[in-house]
Amino acid sequence: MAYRLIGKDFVPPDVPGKVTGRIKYAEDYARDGMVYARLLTSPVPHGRVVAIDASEALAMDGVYGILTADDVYPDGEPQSTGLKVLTNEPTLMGEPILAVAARDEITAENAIAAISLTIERLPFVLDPLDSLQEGGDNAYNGGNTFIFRQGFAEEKWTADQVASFRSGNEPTAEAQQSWEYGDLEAGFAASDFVHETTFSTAGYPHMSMEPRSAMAYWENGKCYLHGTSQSLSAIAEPMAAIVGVPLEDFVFINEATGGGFGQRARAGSIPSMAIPAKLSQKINRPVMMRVSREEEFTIGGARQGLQGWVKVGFKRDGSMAAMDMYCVSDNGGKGGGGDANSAAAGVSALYQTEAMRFRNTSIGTNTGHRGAQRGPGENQIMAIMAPIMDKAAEELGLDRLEIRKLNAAQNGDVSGPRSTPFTSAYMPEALEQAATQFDWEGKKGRSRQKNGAKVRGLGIGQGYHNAGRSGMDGLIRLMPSGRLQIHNGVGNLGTYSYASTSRAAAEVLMMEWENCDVVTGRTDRHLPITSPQDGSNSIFTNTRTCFGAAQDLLAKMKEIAAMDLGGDPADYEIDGSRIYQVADNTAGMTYAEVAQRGMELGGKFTGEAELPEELNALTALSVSRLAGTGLMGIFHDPRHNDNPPGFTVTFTEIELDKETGKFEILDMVTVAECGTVVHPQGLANQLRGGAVWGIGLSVLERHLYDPQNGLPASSGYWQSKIPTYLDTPAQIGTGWVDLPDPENPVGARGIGEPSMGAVSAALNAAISDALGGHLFDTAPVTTDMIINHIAGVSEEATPLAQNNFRG
Amino acid sequence: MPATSHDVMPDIELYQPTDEENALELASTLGDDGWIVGGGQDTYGWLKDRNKSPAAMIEIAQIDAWKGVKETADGIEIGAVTTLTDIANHPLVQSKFNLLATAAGKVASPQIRNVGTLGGNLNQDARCWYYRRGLDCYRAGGNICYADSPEGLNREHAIFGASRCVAVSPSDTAPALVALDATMVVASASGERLIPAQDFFVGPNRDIVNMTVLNEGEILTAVRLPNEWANAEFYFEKVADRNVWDFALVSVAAAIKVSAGAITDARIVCGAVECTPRRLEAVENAIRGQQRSEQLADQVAAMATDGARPLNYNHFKVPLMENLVKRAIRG
Amino acid sequence: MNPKLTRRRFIKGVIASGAVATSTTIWYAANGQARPAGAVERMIRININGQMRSVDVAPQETLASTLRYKLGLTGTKLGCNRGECGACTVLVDDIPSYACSVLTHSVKNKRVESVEGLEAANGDLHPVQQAFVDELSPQCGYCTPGQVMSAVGLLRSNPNPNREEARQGMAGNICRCGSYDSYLNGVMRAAQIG
Amino acid sequence: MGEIVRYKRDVWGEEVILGVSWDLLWVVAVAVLVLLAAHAIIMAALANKKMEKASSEGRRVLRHETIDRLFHWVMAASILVLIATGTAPILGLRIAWLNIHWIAGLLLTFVVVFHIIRSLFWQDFKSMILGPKDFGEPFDSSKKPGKYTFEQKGMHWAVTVVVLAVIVTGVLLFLQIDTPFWDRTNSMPEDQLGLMFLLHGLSTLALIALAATHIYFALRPEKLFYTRSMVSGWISEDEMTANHDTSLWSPKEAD
Repeated sequence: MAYRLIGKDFVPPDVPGKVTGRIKYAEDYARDGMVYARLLTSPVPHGRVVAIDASEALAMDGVYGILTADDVYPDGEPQSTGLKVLTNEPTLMGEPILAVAARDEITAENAIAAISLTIERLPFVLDPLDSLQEGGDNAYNGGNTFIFRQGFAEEKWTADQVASFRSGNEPTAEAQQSWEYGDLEAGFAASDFVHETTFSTAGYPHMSMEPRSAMAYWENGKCYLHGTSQSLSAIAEPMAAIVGVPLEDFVFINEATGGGFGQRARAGSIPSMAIPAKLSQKINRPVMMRVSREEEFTIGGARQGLQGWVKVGFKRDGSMAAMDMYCVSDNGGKGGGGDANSAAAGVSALYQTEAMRFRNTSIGTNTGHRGAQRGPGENQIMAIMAPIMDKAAEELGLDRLEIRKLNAAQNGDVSGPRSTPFTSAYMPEALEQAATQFDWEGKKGRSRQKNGAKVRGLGIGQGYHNAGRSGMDGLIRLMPSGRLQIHNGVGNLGTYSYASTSRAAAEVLMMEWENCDVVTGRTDRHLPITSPQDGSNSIFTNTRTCFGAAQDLLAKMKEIAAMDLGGDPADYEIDGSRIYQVADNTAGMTYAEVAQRGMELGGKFTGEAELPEELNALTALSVSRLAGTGLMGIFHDPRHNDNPPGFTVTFTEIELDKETGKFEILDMVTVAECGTVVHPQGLANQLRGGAVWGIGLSVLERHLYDPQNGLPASSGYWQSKIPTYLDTPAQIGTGWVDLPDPENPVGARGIGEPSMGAVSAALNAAISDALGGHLFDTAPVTTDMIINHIAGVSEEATPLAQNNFRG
Repeated sequence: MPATSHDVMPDIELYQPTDEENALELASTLGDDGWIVGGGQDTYGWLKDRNKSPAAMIEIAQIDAWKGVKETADGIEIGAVTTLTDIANHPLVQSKFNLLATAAGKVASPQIRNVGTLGGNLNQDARCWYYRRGLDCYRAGGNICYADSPEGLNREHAIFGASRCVAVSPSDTAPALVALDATMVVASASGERLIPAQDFFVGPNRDIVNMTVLNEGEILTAVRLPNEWANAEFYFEKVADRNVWDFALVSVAAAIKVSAGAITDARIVCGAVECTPRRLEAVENAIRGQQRSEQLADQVAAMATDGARPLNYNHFKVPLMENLVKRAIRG
Repeated sequence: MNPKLTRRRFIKGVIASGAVATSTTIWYAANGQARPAGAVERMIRININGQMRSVDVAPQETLASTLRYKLGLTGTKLGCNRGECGACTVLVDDIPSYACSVLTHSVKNKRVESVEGLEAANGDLHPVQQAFVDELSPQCGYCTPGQVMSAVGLLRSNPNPNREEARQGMAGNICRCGSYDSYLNGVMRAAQIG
Repeated sequence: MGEIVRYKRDVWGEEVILGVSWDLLWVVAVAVLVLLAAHAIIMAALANKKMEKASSEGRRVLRHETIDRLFHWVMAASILVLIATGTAPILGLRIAWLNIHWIAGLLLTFVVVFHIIRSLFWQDFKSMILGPKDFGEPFDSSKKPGKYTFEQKGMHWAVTVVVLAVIVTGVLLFLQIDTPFWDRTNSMPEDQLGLMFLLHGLSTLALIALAATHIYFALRPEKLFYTRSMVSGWISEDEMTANHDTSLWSPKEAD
């Protein structure tokens, strides 16, 4: 289908502000009388605050007040996992205990230093298996695991069970969570190649560039909070609840967010923003709380680390007949994360496994709080699976591309525990296109070619993530000026989907983009509930809502035109910001005229009556506040069918230096299969950015906690090894299949997350290839591991385990 | 302090002397209360964290006499506050002592090289994360090492010369200067002394809280490179996790004189394996007089790690160091 | 081992260190010595984006603090405040430097340029800025001002870099979104325009 | 001047003992110097009233066997080396002291163990026992000691206690460093470690004081014959009868 806007590049409205530094992040705001807050955080990985003596600090010149957990939770802290605003029961080192406000940051830090904190130290644990073992310590006060709707519980294995798992065997204990489909035993019986191994992947921090700084002030009983998030609107109601203010008295301001990557999608994962709000309320001054990089690390969360056992069987023809997977997931100090389940479902989707069993037990540790991070689960497991696929191909005498094509998801395929069909799937096409773009046929002969100390490795990776939230709302207004105001609360992380999905509305109304405004940035601009920009959801979900709202508006326009100019609404067509009769295009009205007429008519045309049922609370509030200000298109998105996937394929060639353990990425091509392309430049950015993230997961990024005392060791950019310009290719090839998906009105699906998984998979496969097919069964594979492998050195202790064991 | 993340520069006095006498006088008067700042790239983190608390900074970067590269009778002299970028790009350094130019160009990141000075790079403190976190370890004047224990995170630590403290020399330029047989010019209010580069750095067995032999009130003002090693065949390589910012896991700097294919003299030095740059005299002796070849490199590489004592997580440094020495000899 | 710990005593040490300037003064007085002369004056004039600005700067203040909090130039971002990310990159006499790791007093006799100083008087974007728009180089945008300044600095010293030179020159800037490739496209385009 | 104990923060910020305050080194040095100087002055003032010095000529009796003299001097040397190497870094001397220190410490430990065994089974242990009646000795010029004077016994037992304390704490600290015999584990809790350092430091200070006092008296003219006996083994019969009660100590003749 030929679109005017969909699939075309454009300049998103916030880009000039980004290159000039004019766009404002939370920390860039200032307010008269503003004071500065700093945090006192837990000095222990697990403890209980016994006493706080702040008298000396409060007596200091320029100190305005203190906020403690007792102020935030007068009736006691909630007894559950999850980050708290402030706490007296820290379960991770660096958890905020109190905040002090002062005239400047130095004074605030001096005041923090003058506070006497008495804290009872409790036993801590850093490895889920240590906690799982009988007699092991528990990370939480009520146990070592938290079961939804039941509360804290204790999960223990015998010492033999833990030891057996540690030495590489299938865990024998009953899992907390499991699902299964197909006949697993028959699958393995029918397999000609079976591979069984334990594996581990690192959890590591999000490390968004913008720390979660926030500024708040109160005016006329209303709380204005400048913060950072992946969503303006979805976050508003829960954030208002955390601050303790009615939704209608809460304004959230967030023009731009300096990175989220899954960790800022929900209010519950950024409750620290409530600290300046509460403190401001208490001391009656605007409060800026700048969060340091180290604090961003400790409260900013991390990907879940997985440690597991997997057994995969392949038939002679290469098809994956059976897969059995058992994970022990690290829930960190504050719970959170469902990575293992997504990992298993991802394998099912990507490799079309005929029979599958998944088991998982989630255990807390006193390490960073866990939550979604770009392709949670899928991206870790693909890095483990890709070298195994290559091993299977080698054992069965198949081409590495062929074995992947054979197992690839296509239209009509299903996946996961409930055999959910895909809305559409074109993985074979993606593989083919990427192979052509990369020149697999021409290059595959270079695999394991030596040149002095250097050796070539080639890798093919595949990525998958499913995305497709429903139940969100669309809200647009045609103004008397003829301009279209598209209200979008998606959050502005830099994917530009807030703008590119808004273009679906302009597309429906056949409007010039120059005549459209995206209304976003603060909730008092009256936003509908839209999907947060997370889980690769925004493209699929928000094009549906924008499209739906535009259709509602179009229907209203036709109704008005028919009312004024005669005939039936169906007799009218639009173009050039005009609505006119199909039969006689001189009989028509400009958009400005229709909008003016709509405003005269009022009622349902201007959002004053006949609103769609089931509108979300915030949308309803926004509509009520906007009522009468323009011709309004309103839409509530019903549930869609099936599972909209995002698929990616990456081919890469590396040259690994066997003397230094370092390698260079010579070529990298990523192709996306994400339905119709909405915004090519944005998509290319997602593929490139995903590649950088994939490289981080595959070989660099880490999460270090000192086993002796629970201190976090990777709390900055340096120690957490965020990839740089020189660790990533100077050029990354991109491409896309561009076939429409039937469940989306413009045919589009999301892609942000799988763009990473394919790269981590391809890179791990390429390293394995360069090393003659060696399987590390872990991610990341770091320089020292490669050197040790080549030199035949084994470390006395387990290699650095990123607070996970490595089997 | 481990508990709370400090992040702003605390109140500290600043002196910006513009002439040598004034700087040396300040250094002498302030003694331990003064902190000599070149480019400050290793300083401000300490201060922001409040893990080191001098009363005053003495910024010497504006002293022209200690800046720049000049030719001398028997080599070149580089002022200690010359930036690493200026050294990496300087034609004289590039043409005669390219080893140093290469090493300087591998430090941290472009912006750090733009501001960071040679003196700062040589005098920078250990990068052991326990120490940087502000823990009271041996190096901080305490009585324990957190890194060298069965569970300690010591992947980046020493395989040689540990004495209680297992931190390594983080500098990229230091091994190059030792390989070039440089002389350090150290000034104080009471005069000047010259120290061979090799003796400038000090291990924990002799001084556990300082990484150089500089005394209170002394300032490294210049480095002299003798023509003796000008235009020798040079080899520098640094292996780090990331190719920007990161400190070496192991680095090698070698100056080798070759005549008709035979090695007439050599100085080979490794970084990040010991608290000081580690000169490999046994290897140098073994290759002197030999034909420079792959076989020779393979024969002598194991000597480089003779006596290495790896910790739990840094066994990889042994083969890595041998490989780098091999490459240096192979050329 | 006593499970209760009090931070009282070492905290005293911290306060002492926090108020260290004062205590030194007292020390010198008590020892009958003159405090060394030559400590910096707080009021300085500094050339920012071509304008001489008078500003009260504490001795230990970083350039990033002065720009953001004293002069309201919030385009310079603090990503780590440790010289580990590059978001605060500014030009000092055309040389890219981390504003978080440079003292304001160290640059008072130099030209400081931040991202706010790049646009032409008529509002036209600088070629680097325009190229970054055209290539959609930024994603979240938080590192962008730093990337812009590094690119401007690079192109001033090397107006026609090849892609590898551009990559080396930009290397001191982290982009967590991973937009490196797009920024390099921008730098190469700007070099053509420039 | 400061406190006796230095504190530090452990990893969690809890205050724990770091060790002794080395300011005390100066306190001890000054105190010992003042006391000994005072003693020297008083002795000089009383010099003319003093009785004549016994002659070193004539028959010689054996006071210390060769093996014991050897023990004494090995112990003395190791203690001096230990004090020198232990205080060098405190005084700011940059030497590689630790290996010498623990080797000397091991030597000291061995000879002390040797001496304990020998003294228990082969020597006249009774001669060194400090009983209540010994305390009257300094105040009653008619009372003469057996083999060892009250002062010598006092010094011996003071040194015994202090050296044993130094050795026990030293050995525990020895376990905290890498040696050719083992790799350290760094497993001692930080507060206990600090306590060991404190006790090692305090006993070191005491040992310095005792060693200085001991050397001072060994060099005093009226005691020099004891020192000679520690070198050559004998004292003269005159010296014996002038200073000792031969009913309590009847040594055999020297060779």
